[in-house]
Amino acid sequence: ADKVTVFAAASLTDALSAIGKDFQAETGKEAVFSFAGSGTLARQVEAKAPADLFISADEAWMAYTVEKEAVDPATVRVIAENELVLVGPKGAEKLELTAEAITGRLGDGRLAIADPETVPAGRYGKQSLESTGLWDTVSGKLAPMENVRVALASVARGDTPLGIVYSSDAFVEADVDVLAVFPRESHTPIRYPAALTVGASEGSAAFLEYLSGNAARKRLEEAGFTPAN
Amino acid sequence: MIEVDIKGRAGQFAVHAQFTAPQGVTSLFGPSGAGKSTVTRMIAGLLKPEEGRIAVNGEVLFDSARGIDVSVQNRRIGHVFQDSRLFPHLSVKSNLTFARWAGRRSADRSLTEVVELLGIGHLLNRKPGKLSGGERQRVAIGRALLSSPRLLIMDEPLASLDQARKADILPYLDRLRSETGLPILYVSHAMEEVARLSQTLVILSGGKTVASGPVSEVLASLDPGTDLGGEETAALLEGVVAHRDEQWDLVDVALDEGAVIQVPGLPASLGDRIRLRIPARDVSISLTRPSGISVRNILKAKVEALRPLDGPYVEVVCKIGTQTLRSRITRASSADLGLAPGQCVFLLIKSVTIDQGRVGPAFREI
Amino acid sequence: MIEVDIKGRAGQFAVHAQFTAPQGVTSLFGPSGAGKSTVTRMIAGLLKPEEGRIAVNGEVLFDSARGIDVSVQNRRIGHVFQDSRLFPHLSVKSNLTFARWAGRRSADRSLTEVVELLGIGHLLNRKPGKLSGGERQRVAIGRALLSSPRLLIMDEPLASLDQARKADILPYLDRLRSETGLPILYVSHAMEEVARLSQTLVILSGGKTVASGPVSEVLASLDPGTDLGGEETAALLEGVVAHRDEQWDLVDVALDEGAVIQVPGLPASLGDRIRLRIPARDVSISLTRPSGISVRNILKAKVEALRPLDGPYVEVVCKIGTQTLRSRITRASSADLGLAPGQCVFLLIKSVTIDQGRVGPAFREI
Amino acid sequence: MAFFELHPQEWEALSLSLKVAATALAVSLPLAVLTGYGLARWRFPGHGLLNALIHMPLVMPPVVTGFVLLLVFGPAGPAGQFLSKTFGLSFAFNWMGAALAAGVMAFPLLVRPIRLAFEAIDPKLEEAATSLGAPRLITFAVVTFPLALPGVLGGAVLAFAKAMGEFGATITFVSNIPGETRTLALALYTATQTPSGDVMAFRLTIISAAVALGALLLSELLARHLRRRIGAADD
Amino acid sequence: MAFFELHPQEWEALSLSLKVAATALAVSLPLAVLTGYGLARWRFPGHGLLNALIHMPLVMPPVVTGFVLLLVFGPAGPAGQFLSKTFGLSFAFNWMGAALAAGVMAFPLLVRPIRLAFEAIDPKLEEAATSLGAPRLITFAVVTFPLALPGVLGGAVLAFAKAMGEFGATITFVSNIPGETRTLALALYTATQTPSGDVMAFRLTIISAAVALGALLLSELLARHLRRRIGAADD
Ligand SMILES: Nc1ncnc2c1ncn2[C@@H]1O[C@H](COP(=O)(O)OP(=O)(O)OP(=O)(O)O)[C@@H](O)[C@H]1O
Ligand SMILES: Nc1ncnc2c1ncn2[C@@H]1O[C@H](COP(=O)(O)OP(=O)(O)OP(=O)(O)O)[C@@H](O)[C@H]1O
Ligand code: MOO
Ligand SMILES: [Mg+2]
Ligand SMILES: [Mg+2]
Repeated sequence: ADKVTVFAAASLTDALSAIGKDFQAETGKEAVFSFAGSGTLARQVEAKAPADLFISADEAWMAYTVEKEAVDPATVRVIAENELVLVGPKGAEKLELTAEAITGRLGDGRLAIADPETVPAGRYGKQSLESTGLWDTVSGKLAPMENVRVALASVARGDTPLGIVYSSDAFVEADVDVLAVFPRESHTPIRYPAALTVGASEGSAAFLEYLSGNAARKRLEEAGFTPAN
Repeated sequence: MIEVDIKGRAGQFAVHAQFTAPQGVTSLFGPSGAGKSTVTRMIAGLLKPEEGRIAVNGEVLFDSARGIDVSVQNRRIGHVFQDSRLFPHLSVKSNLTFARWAGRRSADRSLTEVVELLGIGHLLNRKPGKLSGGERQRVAIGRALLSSPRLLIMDEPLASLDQARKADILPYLDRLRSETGLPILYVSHAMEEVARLSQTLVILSGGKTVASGPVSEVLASLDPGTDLGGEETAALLEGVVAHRDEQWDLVDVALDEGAVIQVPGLPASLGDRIRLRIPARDVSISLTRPSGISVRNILKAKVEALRPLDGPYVEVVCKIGTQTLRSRITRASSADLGLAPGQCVFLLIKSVTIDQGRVGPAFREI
Repeated sequence: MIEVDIKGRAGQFAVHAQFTAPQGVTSLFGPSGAGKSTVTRMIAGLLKPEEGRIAVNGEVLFDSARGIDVSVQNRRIGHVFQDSRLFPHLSVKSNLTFARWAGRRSADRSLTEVVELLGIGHLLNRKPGKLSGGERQRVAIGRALLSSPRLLIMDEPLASLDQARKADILPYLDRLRSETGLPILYVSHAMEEVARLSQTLVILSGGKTVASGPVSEVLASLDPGTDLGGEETAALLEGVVAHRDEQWDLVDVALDEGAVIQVPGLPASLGDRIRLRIPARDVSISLTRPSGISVRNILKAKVEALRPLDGPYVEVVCKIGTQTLRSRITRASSADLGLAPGQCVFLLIKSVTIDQGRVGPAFREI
Repeated sequence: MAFFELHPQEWEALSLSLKVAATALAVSLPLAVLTGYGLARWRFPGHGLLNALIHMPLVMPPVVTGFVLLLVFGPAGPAGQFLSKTFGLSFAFNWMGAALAAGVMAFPLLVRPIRLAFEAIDPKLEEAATSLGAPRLITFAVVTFPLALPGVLGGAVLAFAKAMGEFGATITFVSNIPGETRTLALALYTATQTPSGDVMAFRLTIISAAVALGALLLSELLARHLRRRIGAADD
Repeated sequence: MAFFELHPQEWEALSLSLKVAATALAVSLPLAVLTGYGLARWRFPGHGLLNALIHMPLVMPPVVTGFVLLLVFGPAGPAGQFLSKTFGLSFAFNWMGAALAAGVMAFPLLVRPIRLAFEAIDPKLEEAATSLGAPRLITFAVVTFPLALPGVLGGAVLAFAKAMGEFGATITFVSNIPGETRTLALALYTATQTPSGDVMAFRLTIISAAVALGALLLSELLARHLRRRIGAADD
């Protein structure tokens, strides 16, 4: 086939779109992306969606598809990593990751975060808050959002004074500044695993390979991700 | 021929109707709320009787005993509803021809003829919404006429029509009946219309048929005050057209008893059997045969009975041979003339007051 | 007192109505589609005339020149619509009392009285949906009567009512008018009702008032064949109650010219001014004064004109003093009697055929 | 047996959903009746525009509507600031915001049947009421509105169902805060987004279905009662 | 000027949306008319249940409906396998699946006004038609249905709008594949997922709004025409 269908987590929209264009220019093969939440995509892959590749925003949903025998476990590989940051509106002062500092900055407002129960970004955020001892302080002041973008936008617009987002998100949003970075060890590693589905067409592996190539790594970096080693 | 013997109910209202009507026009008469519309609904198949039998021209439409219940659609009954029930989204013309294009009924009468009769030519392209009351009713009549019915049910069809229009439509119904033998079930409050038009009279009261039969018999048997809701009494005389005077446009009707009544402007041919309705209030009594008077019909008769009525009136029942005539005069006059049963008198009937009801040959055969 | 002088249109239909009616009942008469309902809609304020003026009892309801246009709500017109327009979701009782509880109109007539008059007591708790045609109309009349109107508009209110019911309601309207002075605008096709009930007659045709004025004058001036849609001609005689014969229940009405007409069963008192409607077809002509006859009213008169009518008839216009009486007889009889203008004849009027129309004192003052 | 007992969070979500949907319906109903009547009976400039505006939340993906709500009624939005300053009224991340989102999303479903119902009423009945002296408002209250009631009820059923199920605009506008804005629909979504959430999702589906069934049956009963009142049958 | 020209992907999304919504409407309309008529006129066991079932997609979060569709009509689902084996019909991750999702979601919005319209028709007119010899089906076609048309149109407007805007069930059932299932609504979502997508999102919003406005104005014109036909005015 001269087309690769990729089901990819929505947070990778920008980076993957660019990579897809490069890929086509280079190989003449088109990469078609279906961007949605990782959970939605995982279930669709499970339901035998015509996807060649599945790229999840976390390892849990990849594990799910492996367990359901929807992807080829041998092909699972991490293509990118990410960091978790605390953001505030443009020009806001840097912040210590302490309870007083955060509650002080929040005031009456809420802390925007992707939904800790449904969205991977939220899950990491909760882990970090717990391991930094902030959870008890802020758990009542969270504004869990449908996805990271909404959380980001709400900070950018000033609806919420603070938000927890990926560094990749903060990187491209001009209206927010990163106020603090959560320590790497405060959450399980944020990894974007990719794998070929069990029904992947021939030649799809080429794109999976391409994702780990230099050109792709550059694109991922441009979008604020940390390319996997 | 309509045979009806049904029991049933509409909500709380119980109906028990029983009558047989030979060919011709059958009138359903009774006060408001007597159940006239309910009975017509049952005959049309729109309301199912609990038990009984309905047949038109020998064809059984409903028979609870035999499990027959012909569908509304197949009863072929042209129904002029009391509320006209025109289709609001269709033009007058589409309403009129509805039975043809939607019911696949054959066209046994021409649209032009019906439209002309009813004077609705200028309305054909309008929607029924803004028609006047009488216009609506005329369209409804036309729609039923054009449905090639085997029975025409007309529920107070002329109530909102003016005299001229009525005078156009009544003879047409008459002709329809006599030419096509189409039985008509006619609901009306107007005794004049009823007597003029119908052969059979069915009187309904409280959901029950209190009387039914040939118009003359029913009218003769009834107490006008209560049964007819205060309507006037009349007698019906039958005879044969014996002579036509073309110069004066008069017709001589020879009663079976030999007496002759002159009727003006009657479109009947020699030998036709004719029925004349003579309201009691139009009959005067004279002890001697007057002369030099415009009254043309002066019949010799015998007083049979004097029946005092409400108020200052008395009804004088007279016999001309076997036929009965009634005269309604004041008690004062009766006393002045010294009327008594057995007495011979002269009855004066103004020719112009005679209602004309042509009786077709079909009626004779019954 | 109703003053109407309006121009306007309903859709394509142009209306130009112009009439003044003194207190009492004013009848709007005309064939179907003449614009009667349209004119009532304009008077009620439901349709705005393009120009003109409407006043009731001196109160201006509409005046395009002065920019007056009283709202429908404030016109206080009791409107009995041709289609009854009952509120389907309200009980009959709530419909009847609607003007009181929703319109805050005062109660100047008792519910019980109206309900009894109309015979709708057993319907009070029902919904209008399944009422019979006549029942609906009666409720609509009751609703209008109970709205304490300053003008009652009745658009063919009695069309679907039986004789007995009509006979109950007409005198009530009569009483209403004479006791409360409530003006009534009455739309009807039945000349009998019109003549009996009304003081003023307005004839509409093609949207225009072709005649209006006191009933007797309008009736006398009209060509019955065309203007009244084939309705029968009648003459109106006026006179004063001169004598009451209690024994025979007869009343002598002395015409202004000295002649006397005896009328049975008339609920009038001595001195009352009375109007009698005498249809032409009920008047016979004799060359000599007959005797021994039940006909009580034999009036000497002078033939003024002979007017040939359609068909075999001729209308003989006679004068009794200044008053006109008409007789409709066959051409044959006219020839037989050798009638000619100027001739003296005797007119025979059966007492029982006389329609009774009481004329209240108000009428006299005009 | 334990399967049939509601967990505390389920109770919480259920009662919150009912509160949100009921509030949304109660507040938007009068507005919808007014709008439906206006659209049915009045011709005014902007008629088509108003109609289009009302339908927008249907055409836009709910998330976009949620965003717009956030832009306008959020703590930083102009309406949000005005309302909170003037009336101390805040829609930010609380159940009232959820009700606002549900109300806005359900509004077109409410207005359309109401408008149709008003259009179907014979103005002749209103004429009759007016000629009997009833002022406009009274005529509306005792004639027009009762006759439109089946349509209003029909719209209310749709709107209530929608308000119960509204998800996208709600989660975007007021987020998914347990006890505050996590309605049944959001809880159900939450369950589906967790690899292990299937049982939970199933339970919540059953609960939602049961509530919907109850509401619908109730509305059917009401509708039948109404039809009887209008005289499809006597007493 | 270039701002007003549609990009190829926008064209793609727009035409796909129109195709999806039109198909959804065309297929579900006859079914909705039948259902609406049945619910309005027939009493049968399961009446309440059918009614509840139809409203389910409103009450459930769209995502759940999407999941259910995936389970039933997906390539691995029972209905999906049956249809693809017997008729070669597949709803899996293609535009027909998007139409199915849109149709299911829009169905209650379609049925309710239609049902109300049928309920409002005076059965006496149908009686008259039958007594004039019209068979049931013809009576329905020339009397009942034309009289219900304003309601049908009203429902169709709601349903079309909903089908244009449907997002949750669609992305869940058929994913977000450009050219195949990425409708305007999904494209709009995708744009919001891209930090650089604001302009794009704005443009798509405008396009959606314009389409909706067009559809609504068209429906208003049609409705006015209908009302005229029924005789609110002559000719
Ligand atoms: N809105 C309208 N548009 C067009 N024509 C109309 C409209 N309203 C009334 N008409 C026409 O005007 C004429 C007069 O109508 P109207 O209802 O006043 O008649 P009417 O005298 O009351 O007749 P009827 O005795 O049959 O009730 C009729 O031909 C009718 O069709
Ligand atoms: N479905 C129903 N439920 C309850 N009562 C009914 C129903 N249908 C008719 N009635 C009652 O039955 C009686 C007879 O009604 P019907 O319509 O047959 O009278 P009608 O003789 O045609 O009177 P009209 O001359 O006034 O039209 C009325 O009192 C009416 O209210
Ligand atoms: O795109 Mo995700 O599933 O927000 O992390
Ligand atoms: Mg009747
Ligand atoms: Mg009229």
